[in-house]
Amino acid sequence: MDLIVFWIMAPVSVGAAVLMLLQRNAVYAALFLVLNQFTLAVFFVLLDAHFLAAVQVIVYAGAIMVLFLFVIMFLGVDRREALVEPIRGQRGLAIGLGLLLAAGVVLAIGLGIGLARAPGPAPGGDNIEAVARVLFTDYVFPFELTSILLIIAAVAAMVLARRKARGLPDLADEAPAGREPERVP
Amino acid sequence: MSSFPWLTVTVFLPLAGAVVLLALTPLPRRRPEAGGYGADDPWRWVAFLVSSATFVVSLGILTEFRAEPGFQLVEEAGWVGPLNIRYVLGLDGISLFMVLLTTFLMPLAILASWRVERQVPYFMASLLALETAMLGAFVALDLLLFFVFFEGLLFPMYLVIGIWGSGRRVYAAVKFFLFTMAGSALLLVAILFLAFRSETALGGMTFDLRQLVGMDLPATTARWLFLAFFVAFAVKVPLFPLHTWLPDAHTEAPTAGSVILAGVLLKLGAYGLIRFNLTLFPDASEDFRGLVTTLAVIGIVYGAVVALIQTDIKRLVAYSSVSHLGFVVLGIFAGTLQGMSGGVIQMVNHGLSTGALFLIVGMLYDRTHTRDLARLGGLARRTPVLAGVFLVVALSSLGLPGLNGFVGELLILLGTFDASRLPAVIAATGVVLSAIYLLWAYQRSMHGDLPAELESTPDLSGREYAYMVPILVAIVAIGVFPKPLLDRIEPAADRHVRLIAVEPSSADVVRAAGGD
Amino acid sequence: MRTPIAFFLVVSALLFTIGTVGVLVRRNALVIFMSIELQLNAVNLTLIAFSRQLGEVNGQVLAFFSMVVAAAEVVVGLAIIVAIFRRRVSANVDDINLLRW
Amino acid sequence: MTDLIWLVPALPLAGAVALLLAGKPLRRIAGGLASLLVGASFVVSVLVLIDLLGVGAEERTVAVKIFDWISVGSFEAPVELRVDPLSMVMALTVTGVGFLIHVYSIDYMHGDPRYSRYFAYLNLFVAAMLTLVLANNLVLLYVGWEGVGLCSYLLIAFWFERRAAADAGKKAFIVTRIGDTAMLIGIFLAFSTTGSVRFDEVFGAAGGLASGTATAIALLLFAGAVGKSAQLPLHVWLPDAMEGPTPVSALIHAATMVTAGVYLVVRAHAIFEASEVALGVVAVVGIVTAVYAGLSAIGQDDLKRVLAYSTISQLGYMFLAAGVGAYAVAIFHLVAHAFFKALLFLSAGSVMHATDGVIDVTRLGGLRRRMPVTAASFAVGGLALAGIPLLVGFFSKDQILAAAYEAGRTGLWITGLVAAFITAIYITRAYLLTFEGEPRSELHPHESPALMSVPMAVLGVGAVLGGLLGASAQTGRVQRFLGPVVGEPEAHAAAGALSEVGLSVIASAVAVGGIALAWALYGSGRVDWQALRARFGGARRALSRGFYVDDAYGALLVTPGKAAASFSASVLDTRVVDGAVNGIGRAFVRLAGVGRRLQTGLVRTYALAFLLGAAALVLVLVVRT
Repeated sequence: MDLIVFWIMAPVSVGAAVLMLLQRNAVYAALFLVLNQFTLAVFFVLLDAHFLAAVQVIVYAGAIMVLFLFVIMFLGVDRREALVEPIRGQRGLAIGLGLLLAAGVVLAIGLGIGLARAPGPAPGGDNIEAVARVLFTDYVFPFELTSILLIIAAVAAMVLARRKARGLPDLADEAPAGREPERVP
Repeated sequence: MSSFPWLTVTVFLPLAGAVVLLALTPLPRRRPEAGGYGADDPWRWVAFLVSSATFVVSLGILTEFRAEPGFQLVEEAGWVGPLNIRYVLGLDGISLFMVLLTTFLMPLAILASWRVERQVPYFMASLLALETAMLGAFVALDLLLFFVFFEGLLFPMYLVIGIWGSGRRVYAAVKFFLFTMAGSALLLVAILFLAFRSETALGGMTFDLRQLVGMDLPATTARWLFLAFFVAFAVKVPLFPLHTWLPDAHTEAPTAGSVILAGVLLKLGAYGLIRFNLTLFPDASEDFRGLVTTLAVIGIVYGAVVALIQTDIKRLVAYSSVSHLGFVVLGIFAGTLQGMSGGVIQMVNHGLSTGALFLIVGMLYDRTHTRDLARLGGLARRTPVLAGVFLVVALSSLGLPGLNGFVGELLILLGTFDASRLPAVIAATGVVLSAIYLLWAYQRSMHGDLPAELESTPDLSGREYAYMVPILVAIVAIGVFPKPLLDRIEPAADRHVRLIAVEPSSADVVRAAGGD
Repeated sequence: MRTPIAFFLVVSALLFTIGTVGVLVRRNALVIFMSIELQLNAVNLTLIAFSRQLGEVNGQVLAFFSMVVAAAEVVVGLAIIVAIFRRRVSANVDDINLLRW
Repeated sequence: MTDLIWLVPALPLAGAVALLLAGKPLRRIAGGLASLLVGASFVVSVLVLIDLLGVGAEERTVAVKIFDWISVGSFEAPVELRVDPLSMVMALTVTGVGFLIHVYSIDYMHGDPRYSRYFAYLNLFVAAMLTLVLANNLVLLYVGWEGVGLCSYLLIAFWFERRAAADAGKKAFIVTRIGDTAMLIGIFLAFSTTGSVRFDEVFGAAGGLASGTATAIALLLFAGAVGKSAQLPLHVWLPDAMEGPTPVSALIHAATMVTAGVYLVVRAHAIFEASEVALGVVAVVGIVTAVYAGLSAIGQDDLKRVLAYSTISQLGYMFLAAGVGAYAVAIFHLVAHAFFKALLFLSAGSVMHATDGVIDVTRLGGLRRRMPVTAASFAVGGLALAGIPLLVGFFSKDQILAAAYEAGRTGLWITGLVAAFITAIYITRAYLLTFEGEPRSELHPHESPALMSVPMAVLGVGAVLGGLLGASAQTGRVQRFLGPVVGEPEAHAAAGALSEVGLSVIASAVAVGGIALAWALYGSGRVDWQALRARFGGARRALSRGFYVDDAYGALLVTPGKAAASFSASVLDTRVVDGAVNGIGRAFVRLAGVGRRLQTGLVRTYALAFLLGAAALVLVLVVRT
């Protein structure tokens, strides 16, 4: 059962990732990424990480990807990327080196732990409880720190993205009139 | 010994001030419409008060100091444990006056930059950060800690020259930066080499100067290390032929930058020669004495000769620094107590008189908007006080007895003469030349006909009095009664001289013979 | 039969590589960003797989933190993209090459 | 009272400080205050002198230490004053003449915009000069030495709006500093070989010095004296120094500062005597200068420049005396010269005051009728200078010539007589052209006010009666007083065939002859001196330019020096030294030019490099396991 789910999900996952890469339109790319993330959530379940599976769906596939889509819309939906690669050798080298990297990692996994080795026994008890216990005892301080990180990030985003700041020259305003953002109808 | 961490407080107070200044940056300006910063904006006052407070604290060091040869007020703490890099501060009679000179000049330099209008908070913060770095370098006893401070001062100085300078400021700043960086790269390598060496030689890696002193080095190794340290410090001093960054940096830097550069930064080179080259490699110092002395003498004469025909008064003063610092190095490497004491006190004197000369050049420039001597003249009639101040400072710089410059020059030449006569005799021509170029500069700016456009030049303002009077007082006080300084310098100088002076000087021989 | 951990790791490696290639070949800043997310997710998968292999939850906690950081990063990164877009009217990273010699 | 000797330099110093700092509020009383302080200094000196006379001749040397100044290791240079007959004679001369000149200046400088500043400098000068003569070690002496040089600079360039004055001041300072630096090296050598700079120890050790070392020290010190006392070849600054106010010329460039060199040689005579050649050099330089400057004086048309060259010439006389070992006589001539030369200068100043600055003798004439006091003063001073019997100059000059003769240096004696002859000519010429004959231009001179006349009268009395103090080289009061310091005057060593009286007669005859000749040329009216001027124009120009020594310096030293300096600055420094550095820099720039092509600015290129690294790392990892 386990293995069947995996073998269904793995091609879907990799395929979604590849398709994401091939989309010229950012919206489609985002949607394929969402699909990919759902498959990852399934993998998490298979690995008995129920809590993270939920987080993956809610935070990643939900919140973050919505943010992406929002920005895509904001910047204009139907901007298309040109297919011509301006940097000579970039595409070939990238794919070649990428394959090399993948091969290397797979080889390392094979050499390191063996491809067919069965996993250890599943931990008993409630995964959510276990995670919570560790998170709020051993890692409570980093956990609190993340809240600060998020606040800073939120503030930073506001500062960076706001249109006009008091006392500071507005970046957009300084641009010459002819370079106002042109919105494609 | 008192438990109060005098040195740490002195060193880091300015840095704290700089942080406060930066934090205060968003304070409203009083005259935002003018585009610049108004005269009564708070940042200048904050900077001035912080640097003055630092001076007051450093006076505390003076009261705690005893006239003994060793390091005092030592503070130690761990820093980078695995490498045994430690936070060790301490000072002796040599560094004491360097610290005092720094803390003394900084408030005056800040007062002198009241007219800086661009980016005032950042300017002041740079100056204060610079002060911390300089002070730290003077009191650090851990080699790596010293290096951190030594390098740390490059950046604020680079900013000060590059942002608030004049004319070709970026060129000058980059030149300054590259020269000193090139030297300190060698310094870092040499420090690391020493530390790794200590792991086997002393049974544990250390960067502590006091422990490294006792390390035995093969003669050849010591010579190479000496050269590495020497190049780093010779650039800073600067010794001929590594001096060419100095006229550019001095000329383009803003007044405060020139004052600090001439007054303190150059001393760091000479200080490093004493503190590290002589202390760590006494035998190699002995071997290279001839070379160093030759370079110093060339620097003295060469700097003076080139100064003779400068028409830019700031460049003239800059070249005079090359000449005067040659005296300092000459004294340090004379191998006599008089030479060493003279070298140290001359560092203080040069800081005061050349610092003051740059302040005066700044005042002249503020009034006339030119540094070209050909366009100045006759100002003594309109500005008698400025002329008088200029004259006193120029006389101090050319070594008139009764003013501070004489004490140092006399001791240096005397000490050098006692050890080796020819260098002293050649160096003495520098005394004549300095009279020529300084009086020439004075005459060209103050005497003769007054150009029509300078007819309404104002004399000193209250603020200008405030920063010139302390320097003048110090100039006269050291000239008339140098004993308090000499008494404190002498034990430390003696300790260093003993490292390199194998045979007693001829005067001492005579004296000993007479005593029998 | 339980799926061997190595399978997950291999999938993770593939996803990571795809993400890497995406970063390299795409020019739309947003898509590059998505590729980076893909890489992050791949790493999360690895973390959780190892966590499962070792039978403890520390790896999951680490993955959790990585998600938080990723969230923060996305927020700031997107803000930067928006700011750049305002200024240069482009989301093409090849247009942003001020930082060269 | 001796302990209060520090008051002597301190009082004028206090005056200088007060006037410098508070010149404006003190403006009205500046002159009075300054004169008063110098007068007080004089009184203290007199009291110390009385103390000194009260003790035995051998106990008349007292050292008063005031504070430690510079002391490092074995080197000690305290601020220590020396009270002995020599220093007291000098101190009395300085304060006495100084006081009179201060008083004279009150009226002379009246109305000058920098009135307070003038008196501040003058007071500072007196303080420095007193430090010089009272110092008990070479370094403190050097302090005074440089101090007077500074004041000389300040006062010569006092009217700095005039370029000539500013240049002259600078020249004076720099030329004397050349000598000073040599002297400084002499001090170092003395310290290096004797282990001290205190007079007692240095001079005490002089006898034990190797002859070469003693010569070196002596000649180096003498180089300082040559600079300060304007002897050949460093005399060029003194004639130019006449750009300063005339009382300054009287005080600094006639009575006191320029005599410091003589004082130094006398003070350090032990070292000079330890050397075989030093004294000879002193005597020869002195006599050559005396003749040279006397000839130059004949060619001067500017009254003050006549007096300047005259001063140089008389200083040469003093060095001659010192060079033949007649130290007391040298000092006596110094004192005598201070009186009559100050008198001459003050008279010249009086003329300037009356003629609104016209001082060219070819444009003056006939002033005696308008200014009888001034004319009489000048006449007395001139006669004293020429060495007419019973005036002070007669005794001192006569003793110098006698000393040279008795030392067996007949050549020096004869040359000295020539110099005396020339002296009589030029001073008579100056007097006749200025005060006698018909006025040669439309001037309306008037006699000077009392504050100027009285000091002149006092100095005149001194010039007349001064001889009483030192009528004979053996028995004169001054000479005997100085005896313990400079060695007792030697008993009459009749080395030559002529008796002392005979020598005096010859010297007097020479002086009278000179005066007669000058009168014949310039006063009798029988010779048209203006025609002579035109006829011997070349010779006159050579004389008036001091045989072109100054011009030679300009052509041989200053111009090439400037060229060398500008070569150093513009070629050597920027091209060679900085050029080497820039060359290295350029090489790196070229290298970097290749490397920086990698920095495309494209993020994706960088990321590719990133990936390259990552892949390489993974491969390494795999291969190793």
